[in-house]
Amino acid sequence: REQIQVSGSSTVLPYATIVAEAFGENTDFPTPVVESGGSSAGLKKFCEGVGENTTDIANASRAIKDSEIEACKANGVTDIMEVRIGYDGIVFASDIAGNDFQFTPADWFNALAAEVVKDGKVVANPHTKWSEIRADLPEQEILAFVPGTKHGTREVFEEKVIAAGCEESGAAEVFKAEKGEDEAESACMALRTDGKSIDIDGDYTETLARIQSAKNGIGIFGLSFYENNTDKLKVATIAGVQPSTESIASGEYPVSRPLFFYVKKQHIGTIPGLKEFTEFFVSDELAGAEGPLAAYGLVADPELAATQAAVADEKTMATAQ
Amino acid sequence: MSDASLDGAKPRNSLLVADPHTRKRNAAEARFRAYGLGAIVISMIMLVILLSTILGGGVSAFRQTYLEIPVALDAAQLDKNGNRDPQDIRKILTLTYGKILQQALEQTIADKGIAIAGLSDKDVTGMISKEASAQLRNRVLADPELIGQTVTARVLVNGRVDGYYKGRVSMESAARDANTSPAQLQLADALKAQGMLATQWNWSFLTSPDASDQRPEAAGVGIAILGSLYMMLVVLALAVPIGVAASIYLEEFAPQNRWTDIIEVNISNLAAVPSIVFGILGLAAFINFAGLPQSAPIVGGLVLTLMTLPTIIIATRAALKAVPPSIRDAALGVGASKMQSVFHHVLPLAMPGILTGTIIGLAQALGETAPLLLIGMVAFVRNVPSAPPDGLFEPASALPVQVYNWTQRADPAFIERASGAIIVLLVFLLCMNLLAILLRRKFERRW
Amino acid sequence: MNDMRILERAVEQTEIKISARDVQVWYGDKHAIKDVDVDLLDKTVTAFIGPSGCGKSTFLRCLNRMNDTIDISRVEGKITLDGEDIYDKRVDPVQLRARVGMVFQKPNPFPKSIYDNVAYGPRIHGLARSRAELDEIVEKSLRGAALWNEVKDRLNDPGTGLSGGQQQRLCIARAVATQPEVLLMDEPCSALDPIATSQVEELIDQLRAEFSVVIVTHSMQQAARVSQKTAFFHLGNLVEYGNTDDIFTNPRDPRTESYISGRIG
Amino acid sequence: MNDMRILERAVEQTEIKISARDVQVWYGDKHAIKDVDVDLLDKTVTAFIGPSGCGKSTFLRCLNRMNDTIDISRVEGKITLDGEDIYDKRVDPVQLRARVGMVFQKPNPFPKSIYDNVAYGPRIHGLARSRAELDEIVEKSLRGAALWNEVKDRLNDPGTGLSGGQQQRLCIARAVATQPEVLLMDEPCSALDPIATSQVEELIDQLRAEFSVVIVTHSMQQAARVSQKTAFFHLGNLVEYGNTDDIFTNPRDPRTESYISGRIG
Amino acid sequence: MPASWTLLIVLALAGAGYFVTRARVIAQAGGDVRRLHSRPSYHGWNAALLTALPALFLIAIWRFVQPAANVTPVAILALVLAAAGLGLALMRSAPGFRARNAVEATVKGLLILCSSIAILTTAGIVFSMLFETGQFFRQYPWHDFFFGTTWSPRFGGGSQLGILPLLWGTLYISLIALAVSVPIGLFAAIYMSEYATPRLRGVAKPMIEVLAGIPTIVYGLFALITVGPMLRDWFAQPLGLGSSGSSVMTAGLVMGIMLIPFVSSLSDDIINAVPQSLRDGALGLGSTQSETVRKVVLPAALPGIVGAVLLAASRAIGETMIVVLGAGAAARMDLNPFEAMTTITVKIVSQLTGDNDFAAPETLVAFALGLTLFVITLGLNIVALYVVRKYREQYE
Ligand SMILES: Nc1ncnc2c1ncn2[C@@H]1O[C@H](COP(=O)(O)OP(=O)(O)OP(=O)(O)O)[C@@H](O)[C@H]1O
Ligand SMILES: Nc1ncnc2c1ncn2[C@@H]1O[C@H](COP(=O)(O)OP(=O)(O)OP(=O)(O)O)[C@@H](O)[C@H]1O
Ligand SMILES: [Mg+2]
Ligand SMILES: [Mg+2]
Repeated sequence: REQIQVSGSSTVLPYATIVAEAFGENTDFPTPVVESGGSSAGLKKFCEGVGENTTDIANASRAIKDSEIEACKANGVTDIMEVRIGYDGIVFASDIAGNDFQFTPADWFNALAAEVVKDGKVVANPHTKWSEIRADLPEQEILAFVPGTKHGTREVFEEKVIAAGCEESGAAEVFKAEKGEDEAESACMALRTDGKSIDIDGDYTETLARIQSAKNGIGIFGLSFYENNTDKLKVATIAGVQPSTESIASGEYPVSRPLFFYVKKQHIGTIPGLKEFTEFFVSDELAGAEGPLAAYGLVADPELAATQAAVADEKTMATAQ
Repeated sequence: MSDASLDGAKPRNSLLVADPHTRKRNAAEARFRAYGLGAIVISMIMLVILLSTILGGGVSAFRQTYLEIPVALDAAQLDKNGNRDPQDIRKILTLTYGKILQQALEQTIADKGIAIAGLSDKDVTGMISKEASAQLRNRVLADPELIGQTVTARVLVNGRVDGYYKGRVSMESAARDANTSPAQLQLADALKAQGMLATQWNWSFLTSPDASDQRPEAAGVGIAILGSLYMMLVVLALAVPIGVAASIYLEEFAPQNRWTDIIEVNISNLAAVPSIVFGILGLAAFINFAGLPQSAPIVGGLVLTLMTLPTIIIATRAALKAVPPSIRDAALGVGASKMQSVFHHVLPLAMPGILTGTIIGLAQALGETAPLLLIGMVAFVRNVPSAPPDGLFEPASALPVQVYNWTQRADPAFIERASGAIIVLLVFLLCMNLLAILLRRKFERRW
Repeated sequence: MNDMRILERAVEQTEIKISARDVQVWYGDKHAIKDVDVDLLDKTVTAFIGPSGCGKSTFLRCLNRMNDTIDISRVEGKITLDGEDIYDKRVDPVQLRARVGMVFQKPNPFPKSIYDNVAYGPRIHGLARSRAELDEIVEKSLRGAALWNEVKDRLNDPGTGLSGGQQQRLCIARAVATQPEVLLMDEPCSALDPIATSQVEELIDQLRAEFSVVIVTHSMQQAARVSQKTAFFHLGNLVEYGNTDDIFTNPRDPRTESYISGRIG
Repeated sequence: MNDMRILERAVEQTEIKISARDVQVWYGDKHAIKDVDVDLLDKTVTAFIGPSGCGKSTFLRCLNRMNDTIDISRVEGKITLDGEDIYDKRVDPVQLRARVGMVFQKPNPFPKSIYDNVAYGPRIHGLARSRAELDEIVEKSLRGAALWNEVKDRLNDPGTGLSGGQQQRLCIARAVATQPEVLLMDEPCSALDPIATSQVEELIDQLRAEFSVVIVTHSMQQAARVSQKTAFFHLGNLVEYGNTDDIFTNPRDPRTESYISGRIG
Repeated sequence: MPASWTLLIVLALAGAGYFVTRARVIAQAGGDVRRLHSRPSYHGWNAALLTALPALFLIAIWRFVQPAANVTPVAILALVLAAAGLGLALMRSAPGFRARNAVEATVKGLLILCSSIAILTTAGIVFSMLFETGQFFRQYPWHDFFFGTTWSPRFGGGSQLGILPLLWGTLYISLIALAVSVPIGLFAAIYMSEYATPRLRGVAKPMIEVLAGIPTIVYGLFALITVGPMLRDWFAQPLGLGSSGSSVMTAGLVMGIMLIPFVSSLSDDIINAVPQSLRDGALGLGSTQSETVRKVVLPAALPGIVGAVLLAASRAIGETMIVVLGAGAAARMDLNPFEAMTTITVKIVSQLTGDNDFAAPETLVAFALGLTLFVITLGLNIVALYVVRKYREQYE
């Protein structure tokens, strides 16, 4: 096999293709083949074994799980290099012609949770308008397009927005008191199913299309997607912070997640250009704050230098641990 | 309808006026006919609506905006050692070429005396597609002697500017758009006025490979066409003969027993298996077990073959069943073997049904993405695969995959590309079906 | 059974049921029926005779517009039923065919049960008010077609599982069950044994009391036995038409004579 | 033409071509053929007569195993051709059918051209070495079946576009063209006019010189004219089998007598 | 590529075998082909098959068992095999040799082989999912899966993975899709085969077939952007049936459109194959054309039509994109057709292509869903087979 095979997350896909394209243009190696199919499928293929017909790199919008490392090991994939390429910001946006929103996580919890606390009591979520939650929010039907349960973004949304909002609003305390520790946690993250919160199993383009056919909807997007569609979408602030690569990199904007790729070290040397590609990916010219990836919406990793060093040393996860 | 009263002798009615019963039946007849016509009209209207949305959104993908500017290939930047050593020139990355192009554009703006209020550096840099620097680099690598000269470069412009000339982007939307600005569009207008910028027929959409998210203007369906073509070759070469053979066996030769019932149920059940499950099978059987390469049209073709087989078999069996037994008897009666009676008489009569199955099966196979997800064909591929048979084993994309990928991309310019790719896909399909349709017409007869 | 007795039955009827004038039929380029003029009488059995391929079936199919179903066939001329042009635009061929029934040359039972085959016509025309009435019609028709005894125990078996002659009788029963005014029968007895044949002939004779029957036959004896009028076709032409007695005893045209005496085919 | 002269043809042949012993046929539960024992002679025309539905076609289909194609039919007993059991496992029914040809009761031409219909058998059996030879076979067969004159100008027209009687003759020509040793003809003349009938009868007489012919017919006259041996079936039984002369002049079984004299059907 | 060279040589040998044997046997018969048991070309074919098949099978088996191994010895073995086959064929060729039977037996063998591919595929599908399904049921209780009425996978564990809402959605959407496509398709087929002029039919049929070739994403977007809002604004909201933009109805309708050609084209072929004599029989009794169609032609064409409908139903069950965009992703059990629901297939795809841990039940459930769906459709197909058997009307 001549070309590098990359598989995995569709969130990382755009960045990986930008890099692959540049790699193909600027080196004598063929352009790597970048598949998309989700982090899970990508890692699964990655862990299928070692050899020509297995992939070399798996993109993931989350860290690899221990169970997955085990599965990898069982198939002989023992030396895995973990590379963090940066962060993906998650933003709330609505139709450009609609109202402006300034949210707090608590607003989202109160809008979308299955059960909320009203006057100290746990009740099924009664809210139908944003203004019912907080008077200074616009009087607009609650309609949210949240990523479906297949998306990694959903996990981030549940943890960093809904669960955080649960704490922030004090509902967590009440839940704990009423249901106990374990139940409370899942009660905090359970979303309502009465059609106010709509799961999107497709991707951001679908969310965008849905907002265009239901103008009062608010969607959850990746930062890069929003940045490419600023003429159609209006972004909301969270806790008063406007999302941008800078505010996310600095940690001011709370909702983001790291993006990774995993390299099969056992293929370095047998697959031409694998090491070079990995280094190329994390080089300052590409993954740096001024590089094309950042221009496209990737939040550059402040610790990029450490990553570069680790890649140069071919540090595997085992050696790192 | 048995309520018409009738006493002994029938009244003798005129033929020219329908009696009530006949009128009722004729009304039913007319309704029935109207339903039929209505069904066809509905189908046609739907077809027209769908096609017009596709065409409306997609034909513009076949046109593209280009900018022609003189570019000074600065030797100091491109060949620092000055010895035109190809190795050294290779070391210069596209970034440098990007800068050169930017300088060239700035130079042009200055030369032509174009002054636009609020024109930022970013607007000027962003005007030219990132693809252009790669093209320029390749041009220089192919002919190092160009270094130091001033050449005329025909470069792609940014997707937003292109969209401006296709009506996708307006001054108002540009004002809100982070990736362009009214000033940039004004610059484009100014360049257009100078005759340097034009929207032209775009062959490269059909020939060039996919491009990354940052350069929608450069993305094409070349590799996808090849990949689909290769896969269809495999499907055609395998699914049709195997499907027809299997149907012939089951319908004409197999004894009627439990075993054939199992096979029969099995086949119709396979038709109901979601296509992605065939992807799971393909991954397990062809890649992990048989060791075929990933992302290769051969695997895609095999998976699609398995997926198409039930369709073809069901259609073929239905068609074989519909051939009257007297034809078989006639052949057997003159001493033809069962095999001969089938191949000489029954099969030709069943041909229309077989071809219909093929048309529908191939249409499905050609448009399918889900199973390709798992065998690595939903991928970003930029290297053109070679000719078959070797090319069958090299990575390629496919048309529906390209559509699927492009509809997921953030940049709205890809929507237009996706529609364009759908047009290509439909044209591809029509070409493929044309032969089948003509053949079918030849074989159709009533007896 | 094998006599050639020509019954001295008077042809009292003079009322014209079907009249054809200058009828031409083409199959593509082939001119299958040429200039046929004929008046078929009411309450009369008319026999069409003539060598195979001379156009008997074709002309028969013109009489209830069954030729419409053959793409390449084209009919010209004028055919009237009770004085009304059946090729008139306003005429509903369905109504026409309900009044002019047909038994085809090749038996074509529906792939349904024997009962349903016979009950088909009465059902669509609403001839029976109740199931019992329908049963009655079916039985009567099957009896008339001399099939009842053979199939009475298997009325629910498919009609396609019958022997050739049984299928033929089934088709006769099917046509009779719809009670048409004119019954066109294309070689209805070709696959029948002599007994069955004579039973069908009896049926035809009964039908004559009320209806008009046209029968195509290759058996001169049969024509002589059942028909009052005979038409002799040859190469698409109606050569001679007249009282059966006259045609068989005293043909005017030499071709008729040769055919009857077995010299031309 | 309409005589019932029974030819005084000597039945010299004694060589047995087909011999059936204790043959039973069931269609599902229906016992269609019961205990039939018969020896069909070589170079002889045997006529099967009997009322419609008595099992003539069924028995005929047993003789070249065409019954194999009917799912629900089941054959028992032993039938030999030239002493070899045709229901033996080693027997290739294809080869059997090439030797024992068949003309079906309902004409079933292939939806191909007239020429191809006739040429089909010779082609698959390799009976012609060249196109010219094939043309010759086709012409000879069509002439034999008395169809040549009617179709010689339209050999490339579809066989399904012929008249009923023409189709029947086409099927005869098709069967003859394969030159079988035994020819089974199920009512081959039912749709033919007297002249065509006599021509086909002549053909049968010619074939007898070399082959063995079995013909099902409802016409007693025809049986008398063409056959040397006659078998009378009734309700699935073979009632009587013997020289045609004897059967018609001096039937032994009362049922035969009644049938011939037209009393049972 | 030595493999392709071997292939070419084997095929060339087979071709040579055809001509040589054919010529030889003609010579043996002294030029009179009538003395042969089988036509000369059968002798030729026999030789060709005998030469090519064993060698090709060897190569194919080798390719599967030992994909990367050194091919030279195998290639040589294959060539030897081919040569041996050719020799055998030549040796056996004699006027009396039953070449036709030999060829037909071989062809029949090949036909059986082809039909067994269906069985192999089924076995492959079951095996490729069995292991993961087992894994799933080890981690998730089976009764919760089969009888659970909630579907809500979670990343952190504690998912509820009941199949019932998905099954309900699958059936509901498929039913609506069939309710659209079967009448329209059938009427279109009837019109094309019974009423339309050949010209209209020649145009309409291929045109309608284009509907089957339009990528499903186009239908999906059509559902999402056009049909969904339309149904919401014109039906759901005025009727007080909710205000969901995506609904079972939307997906069903749009999918129904896609499925029209499956029903219409196949049925049209089958209806067209019903012999004209049957129509004549009915018309001759004075039935209208529609009565002829309904009472005679359709029953006679029933098995084929049921096949076509089954095919359409199968596609409906297997469709993803239209459901995702048209019906949404919410797993819900509801009678209201204007509510969002989803299907098993959609969830198979989304769980398989999601971001979950690939060894967690949330991903493995896809396999369990797949296998369950497989069993369910198997049941439906058995019923369909039974129905067809019962009502089949065999003409002639
Ligand atoms: N396919 C079949 N299925 C069931 N019963 C059948 C089938 N074919 C024939 N039969 C029955 O078997 C009996 C004998 O039929 P057969 O066709 O042999 O009669 P036949 O003597 O040829 O009559 P005919 O002179 O009318 O052609 C009949 O009662 C008939 O109904
Ligand atoms: N569908 C058709 N297409 C073309 N030619 C046809 C068609 N039907 C009949 N013919 C031709 O028209 C002529 C008359 O046919 P017709 O069926 O009327 O003959 P017929 O008198 O009924 O003969 P038979 O006694 O053999 O049934 C014949 O030459 C026949 O070949
Ligand atoms: Mg006729
Ligand atoms: Mg019979």
